[in-house]
Amino acid sequence: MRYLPLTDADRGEMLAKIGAGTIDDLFVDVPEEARLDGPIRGLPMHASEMAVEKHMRKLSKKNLAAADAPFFLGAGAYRHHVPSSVDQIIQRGEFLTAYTPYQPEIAQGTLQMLFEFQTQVARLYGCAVANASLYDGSTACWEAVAMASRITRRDHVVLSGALHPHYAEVVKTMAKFTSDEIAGAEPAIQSTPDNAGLISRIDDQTSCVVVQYPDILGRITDLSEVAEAAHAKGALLVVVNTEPVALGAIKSPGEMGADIVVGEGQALGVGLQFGGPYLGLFAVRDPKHVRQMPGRLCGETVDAEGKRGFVLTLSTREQHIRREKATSNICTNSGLCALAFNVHMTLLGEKGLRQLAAENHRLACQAADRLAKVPGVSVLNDNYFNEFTLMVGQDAREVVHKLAAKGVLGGVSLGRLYPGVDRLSEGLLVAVTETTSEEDIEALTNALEEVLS
Amino acid sequence: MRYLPLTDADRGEMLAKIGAGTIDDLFVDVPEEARLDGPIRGLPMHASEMAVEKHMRKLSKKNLAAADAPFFLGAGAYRHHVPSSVDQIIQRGEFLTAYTPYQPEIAQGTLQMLFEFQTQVARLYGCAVANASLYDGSTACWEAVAMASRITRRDHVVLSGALHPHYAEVVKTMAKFTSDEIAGAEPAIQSTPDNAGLISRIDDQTSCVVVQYPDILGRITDLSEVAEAAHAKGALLVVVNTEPVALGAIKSPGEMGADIVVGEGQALGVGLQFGGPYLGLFAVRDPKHVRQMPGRLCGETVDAEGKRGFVLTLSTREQHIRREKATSNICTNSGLCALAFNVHMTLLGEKGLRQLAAENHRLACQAADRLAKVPGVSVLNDNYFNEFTLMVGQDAREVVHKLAAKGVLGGVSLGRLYPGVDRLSEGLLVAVTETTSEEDIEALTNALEEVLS
Amino acid sequence: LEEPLLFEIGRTNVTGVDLPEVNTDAPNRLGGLERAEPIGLPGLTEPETVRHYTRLSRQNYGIDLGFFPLGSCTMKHNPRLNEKVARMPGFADVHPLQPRETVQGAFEVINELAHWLITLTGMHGVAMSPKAGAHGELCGILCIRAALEARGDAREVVLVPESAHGTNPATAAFAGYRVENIPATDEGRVDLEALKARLGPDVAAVMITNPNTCGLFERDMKKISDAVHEAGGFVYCDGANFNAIVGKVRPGDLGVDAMHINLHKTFSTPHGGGGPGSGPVVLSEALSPFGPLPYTARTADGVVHLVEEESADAFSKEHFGGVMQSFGRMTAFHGQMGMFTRALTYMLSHGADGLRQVAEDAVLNANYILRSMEDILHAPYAASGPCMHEALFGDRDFGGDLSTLDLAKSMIDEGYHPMTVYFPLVLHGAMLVEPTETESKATLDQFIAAFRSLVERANAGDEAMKQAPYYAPRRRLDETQAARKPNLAWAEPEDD
Amino acid sequence: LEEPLLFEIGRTNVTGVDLPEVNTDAPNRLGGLERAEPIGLPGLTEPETVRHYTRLSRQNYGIDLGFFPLGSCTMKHNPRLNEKVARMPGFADVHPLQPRETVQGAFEVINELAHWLITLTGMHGVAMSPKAGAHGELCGILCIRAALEARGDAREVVLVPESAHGTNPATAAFAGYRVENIPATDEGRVDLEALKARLGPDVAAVMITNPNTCGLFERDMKKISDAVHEAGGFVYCDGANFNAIVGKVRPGDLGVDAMHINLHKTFSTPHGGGGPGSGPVVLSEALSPFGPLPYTARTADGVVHLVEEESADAFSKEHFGGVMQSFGRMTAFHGQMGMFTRALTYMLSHGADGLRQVAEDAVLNANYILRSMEDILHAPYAASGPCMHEALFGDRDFGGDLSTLDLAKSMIDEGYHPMTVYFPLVLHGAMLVEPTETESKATLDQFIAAFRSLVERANAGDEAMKQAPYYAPRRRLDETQAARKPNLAWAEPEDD
Repeated sequence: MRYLPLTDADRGEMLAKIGAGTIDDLFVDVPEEARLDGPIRGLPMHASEMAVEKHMRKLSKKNLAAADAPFFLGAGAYRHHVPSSVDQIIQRGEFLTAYTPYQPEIAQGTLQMLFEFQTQVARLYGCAVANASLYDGSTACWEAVAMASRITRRDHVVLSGALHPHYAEVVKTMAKFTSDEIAGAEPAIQSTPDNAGLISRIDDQTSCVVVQYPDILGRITDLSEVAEAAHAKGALLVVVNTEPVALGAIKSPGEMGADIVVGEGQALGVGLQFGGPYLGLFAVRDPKHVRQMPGRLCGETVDAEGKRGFVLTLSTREQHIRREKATSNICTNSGLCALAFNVHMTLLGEKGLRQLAAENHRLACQAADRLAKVPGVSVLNDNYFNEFTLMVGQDAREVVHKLAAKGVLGGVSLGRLYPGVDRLSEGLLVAVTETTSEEDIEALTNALEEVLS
Repeated sequence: MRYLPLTDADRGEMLAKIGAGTIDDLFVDVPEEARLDGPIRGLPMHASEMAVEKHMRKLSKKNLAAADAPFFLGAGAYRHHVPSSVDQIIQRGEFLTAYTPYQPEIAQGTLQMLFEFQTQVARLYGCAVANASLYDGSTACWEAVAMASRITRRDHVVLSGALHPHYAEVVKTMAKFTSDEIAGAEPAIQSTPDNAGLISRIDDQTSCVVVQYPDILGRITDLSEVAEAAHAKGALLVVVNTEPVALGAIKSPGEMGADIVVGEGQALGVGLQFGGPYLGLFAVRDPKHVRQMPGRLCGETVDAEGKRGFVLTLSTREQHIRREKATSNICTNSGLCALAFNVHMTLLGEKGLRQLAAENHRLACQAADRLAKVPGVSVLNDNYFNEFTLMVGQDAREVVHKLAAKGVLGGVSLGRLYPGVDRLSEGLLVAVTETTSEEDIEALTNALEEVLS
Repeated sequence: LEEPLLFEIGRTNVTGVDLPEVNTDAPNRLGGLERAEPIGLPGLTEPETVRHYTRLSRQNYGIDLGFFPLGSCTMKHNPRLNEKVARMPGFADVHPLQPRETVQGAFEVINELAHWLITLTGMHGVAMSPKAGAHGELCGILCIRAALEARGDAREVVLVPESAHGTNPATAAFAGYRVENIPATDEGRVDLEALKARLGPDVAAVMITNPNTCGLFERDMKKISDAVHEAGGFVYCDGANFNAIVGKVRPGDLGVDAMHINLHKTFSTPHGGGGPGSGPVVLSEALSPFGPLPYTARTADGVVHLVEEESADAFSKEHFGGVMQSFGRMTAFHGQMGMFTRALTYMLSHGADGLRQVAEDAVLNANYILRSMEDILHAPYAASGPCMHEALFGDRDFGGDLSTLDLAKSMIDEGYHPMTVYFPLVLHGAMLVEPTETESKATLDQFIAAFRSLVERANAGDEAMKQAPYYAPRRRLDETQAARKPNLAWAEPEDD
Repeated sequence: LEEPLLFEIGRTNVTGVDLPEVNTDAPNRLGGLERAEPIGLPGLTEPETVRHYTRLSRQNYGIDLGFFPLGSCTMKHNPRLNEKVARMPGFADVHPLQPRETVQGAFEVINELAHWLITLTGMHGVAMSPKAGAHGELCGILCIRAALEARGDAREVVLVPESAHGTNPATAAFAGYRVENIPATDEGRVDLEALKARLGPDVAAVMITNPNTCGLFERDMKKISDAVHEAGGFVYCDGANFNAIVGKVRPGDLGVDAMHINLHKTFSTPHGGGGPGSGPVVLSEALSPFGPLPYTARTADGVVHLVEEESADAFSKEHFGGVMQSFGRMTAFHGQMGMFTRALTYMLSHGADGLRQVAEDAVLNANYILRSMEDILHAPYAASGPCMHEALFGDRDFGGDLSTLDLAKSMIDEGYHPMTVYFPLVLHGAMLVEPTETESKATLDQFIAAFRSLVERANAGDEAMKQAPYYAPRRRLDETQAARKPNLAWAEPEDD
């Protein structure tokens, strides 16, 4: 077996040294009735690399890869071109096979990278401090809610109706088991988000208001007034972003007064991967909130010779020290995805990020204008970045399947995201990135015309 | 431009330091009439990584990859399963982007690898010493002929008719420009090689006899008698091997008395790559011939502190020292391919190599037996390793195209290798490796039946 | 070689990508929210980027470079085939919300992996979406809470052994439970009688790690389970150490109700310097109905379904007689697909026979270390029998004022990652050594020799060890300063 | 960390692949030639293999780690996109003898790259199959010889400047020519008048490197070509330094008849620790008919043909009026496809504008180094004007008994690969520094500072430099011992 270096001769010598007759003598503590007498039935035996690769390739070919079709899906996971050097770097054994950097003397590579990553995220979000990543955007959103409760010592949470429904579900699920009360709703079909309605739900019990920006329908709005209203009531504003590229074009949440900014970092470096692993981003505007943050934090220090170095720090917040009193039960971060984000962002730089955002927006505008001309179709949004909502005049779920039958991955239906909410059923979310070609836009337009006619 | 780190500001500062007004001041030595005034016409301007990748992917999709069809081609290039760790290792920047190890203090990785590689090749070939690789098997074959002429101070070369015709062509081409005289022929259609005929061509003028093993028709024969005959006349025996995996099953050329063994190493680690880059292997049985060898050699030594280390050595044979008196004009070796071979061979080890060879032979026997049952088809060979010659009773070139039209890459026609040699036109070389499945054999059998009926 | 920070070498007007220049005059639909202020994100061209990260990487230690005897962390070889498979476009370049008919292969991977996990553990169901071990623990505890609530049984306490991973109590607390400790015997195992005495109608669950963090198998596991079940509670098993028993024992046969599986430990998906992980949770029949959304299931027609909010109720009625009552969603989308493909590739490579060999070799390697060190290091549980996949030592026997930490940092100079230290908390100056099955005997022999020589140096009072490491990219780092005045993001240095 | 040899850690009964056990009783068709004796090839499992080579790699220095100021070797960044493209199954997993209809994409790559090379050089044709630069030189010289023979003109001499790469005279000799030196002027260029005086009916060709190995452009190149042509000879240009002029000057406009192009230099395919290279040769109209087989050509119907022995005569008659008279085949199959895909990817990335910028930045970087060092190092040709892509210095001015070699080895301790030393031979203690266009100004500034400080230390007679390097995986290696008693393969140590 190609991953197991012991030979039978080795095993014999080692058993002799141990003083055991057979390997089963080492399993004496397992009650005899629980011991299996041979390989578990119902599973295949070991296989060569070639055979396994063949099997997995067969499974992979049963999926339609995004590159092989005109592709317009977003809704919290965006397809961008990832420079080839990103994957090359994250596959270096020293990064790929490293452990959590608890031994900083031999983990400066990971640690310095995390320090750079934290700085990039903080700046992108307009915040003071970001952590070293969480699992994904949706769990980061829940951690933000929990953190707001700790800070405000309140337990009522106001969720914007235009928060990604999976994120809202995660918050609601978790809240069932804690004492938090959650108020949320589905989005209204209107061209701009309902900030006034949201503000009206904030009261003295509110720990935080959670708003997505751009929101689930792709809409953009100035959040300053929400921030002011929340602060006036002693509540925090949590802003969720699922498309970091947007922040190369539009104001950061921090600039508009957000207290905690969380989001999904997948768009940069990580790729689609059918939903995971992704990259939870988490930042706070005010450094005084750092000690209430969940997850790992990397900080600068010096070594015994006075050289600059980096360590995981403030771990007294964490479970391995504080156990049941920790700020979160989280242990793992999304280290390798953070590296991918960090490398991609470094390749972009501010210049490239702004160019990338501009190109996304340009193509999205072009697509929206073109699609709006399809009979029966209208664009809901006044404003958007690279994703907008089309109203297609019939059940968009069906439309999506019919487009797929024509080889076009045409978007995400609101019906899939909000099953049973009739007023949303005709909505289709369409995302456009730099990977979208003009031919793709043409293909979607034509397919949509045929499907709707 | 993503690979060019100078900004316009940098360029300005640097020109100032240099004391030049414009960049063109640095090109003053180019006669004005030869200077181009802008980008060369007829070529596109720079393009993004995404755009280039798209273009190249389009071109790649115009080729039928071997994995996507039942595949039976050999004739000097063999398709084997390369473990995924091989490619991972050769892509490490420290190997991929290293220079020729002329500074051994910072190139021990490459040098130790070459020392291991040389040892592996020498042992595989049954020789004393191997070099650090040449371009490919065919050029290595010519270098062996040239070396034999230097050693024997004779200039008549006897080529076996069953030497790969490309190899024979290379030798003949080069010999046109040197003083060597070449006697060669095409192979006879018979079940075993004609050793007696070959021996009869050796005389007192012969510098060397060149034999392929297994030969171009896949035949295997004991070369001891050829070696004895050559040595009796003071000539050297050069043995060419194009399938190193075979040497996990059959006697090495060195064991049978070969003086110089050369070959193509592509089968291990390197892959098909449409013919290049490949890996020339070169070894000598007698260590006294080392100073007549072409190409780089890596040797063991010690450093100033007495630690074991490796260096390129005996470079007084080489062009950068000896210039017009060098043993060869060769400069480059095939370093990264040698690493791939070295890693693949290490993963195999003797145990795995023998298993691999046995599996190839088992499947080849199975395929030969199955194909022999196709009406109109016979197997030429008495003996073979993983490749044999089918006689198909009609022009095999046409058969190959008809098989391709059915989606089967069925082998290499002798007509392609020996255009205009009518007696060979009905031969089809069929190679079978561990990557060939029983379904593939079935697919070829069925397609061949249809094509021939 | 020192490598500066990106912020010291990058420039905001440099980029390593080729994109059209921004046309600031172009009309836009950004609602007047253009980002006008500089963001402060420096860029590097591709050559500079590759060099920056290649140099940084060389300040790291990884499994590819050497041995990580990290107890309870299971740092084993990460096969490269797994990386290759995960990058196949059909897995890497697929959107989680693509129409079902275009992602059947992805559903099959999830379902096939689920089948392996259920079969290897002898359990009834599995929740695939948890993102990491701790997330899996949370999932398991929430299943327990949902099951209890479904029967109207509000319980308040979760019992956890002192030797548990920190995530165990943190998880229980996060799910709203009060945490109480379970006492241990002198042999390093759960005290069955004491546990029985504490059980009662307020105990929702017992969280046990088996093999435990002392590297021992809980001999009384079945009895513990029976007792907990009798008292109306559930048994959560921390599966971090499943490596030791995979293919040899099925947790389901021991009465476990829920156990998370760290795919990055037992099933070798890479640690990646701290993640991403993946923590599927296998569930007993009693808990299976309460698992989170989404889940996959193959119906009689061979089609694999992904059951989400949209279809959960209808699907439960049609295929499960309405028994499925998910407690809800724990994460967006469907879990760590990239880790599933790697883990499945690993399982298929080893097969049922190979995985059994994995456990045997892991245990053999650990006992080899235990028996090669017990004469010179305090090994409190060594007398009671073999260990499982890891060997535990304490600092009782070294001389002088040298600490476990000094020994650990000295290992760095010998070319090793330090072992796990000061965990589990139950043993003073604990050193927990887990060799895993992918280390050769030659590596272990070298390690043992180095380890013994360090212990001897410590016993001889070698003060130099207090300053170790000497031959690492950094000497010991000042963690106190880092925490006292946290500097968590780069700032331009102020002018003098 | 020292890494043992494979032969010291591997075992012949260990393997890192999973294949069926050998059934020695199975019937075979090996003709009684079974390999019975042990071969002596040790194996390692995958974890051991990955670790062995990862550790070995870390004893290497590469472009990814730092600056290689290697004159005439053009060590520039190797873009990762190129590696990705070369691995696309349509390129990597294609057999060279597949039926033409299944490899049109491969023919198109060769043809498209040929078009780029011809256009960039202003030449008439190109031979794609040479495997490396020296092989390309041989190809060019053989074309010249074939062309001369075709007109019945047997000439015997090839003129080569003293400063030429060693491959130039070796190639000419290998092709059966007598080599004579061309004198140089004090300015480091070919002495036009002396050359003219030597030309005559016995001179087959002149081999010139332009830009030359002193880093200078041969100002008289056109005049040289005209004179050679007038004397009935041909001009071979060594294209190793094409990096300096790509997109700025076309060798075809200077009268060159043949020039090889090192794809691993100008067009950035990786050096790989010594290869593989690829050396296509562009040819003038006079030489194009004589190029080697096979070649590719696109016919009017848009189809790209690969012309081999099989079809060469017919194809020449149909499409070239019978003019093509190849001198034959230089290698099996069709050349270095894997390098073609990389080079084409690089060219498409840069485009015509980017390649021009490549030359400008390469020359700018080199002059920046020249002007930053000329005050403290002997730079014999600096006064005569700018250099091209590389700057040449001599050892005349340093004090004491320290040598160029000591300076070079000391650079290792500063974190750099040494520059090219003792080449070209025309300058005593030569140091040839080529920064290439992919190094940043910051890197150059650091390098210049380090270089200056070493020169100052040398001038101050710092004897410590004689023992450098100190901070490398090895100190200076004993090359004499290696050559005197060559040990070129591992042997089991003899028992004492």
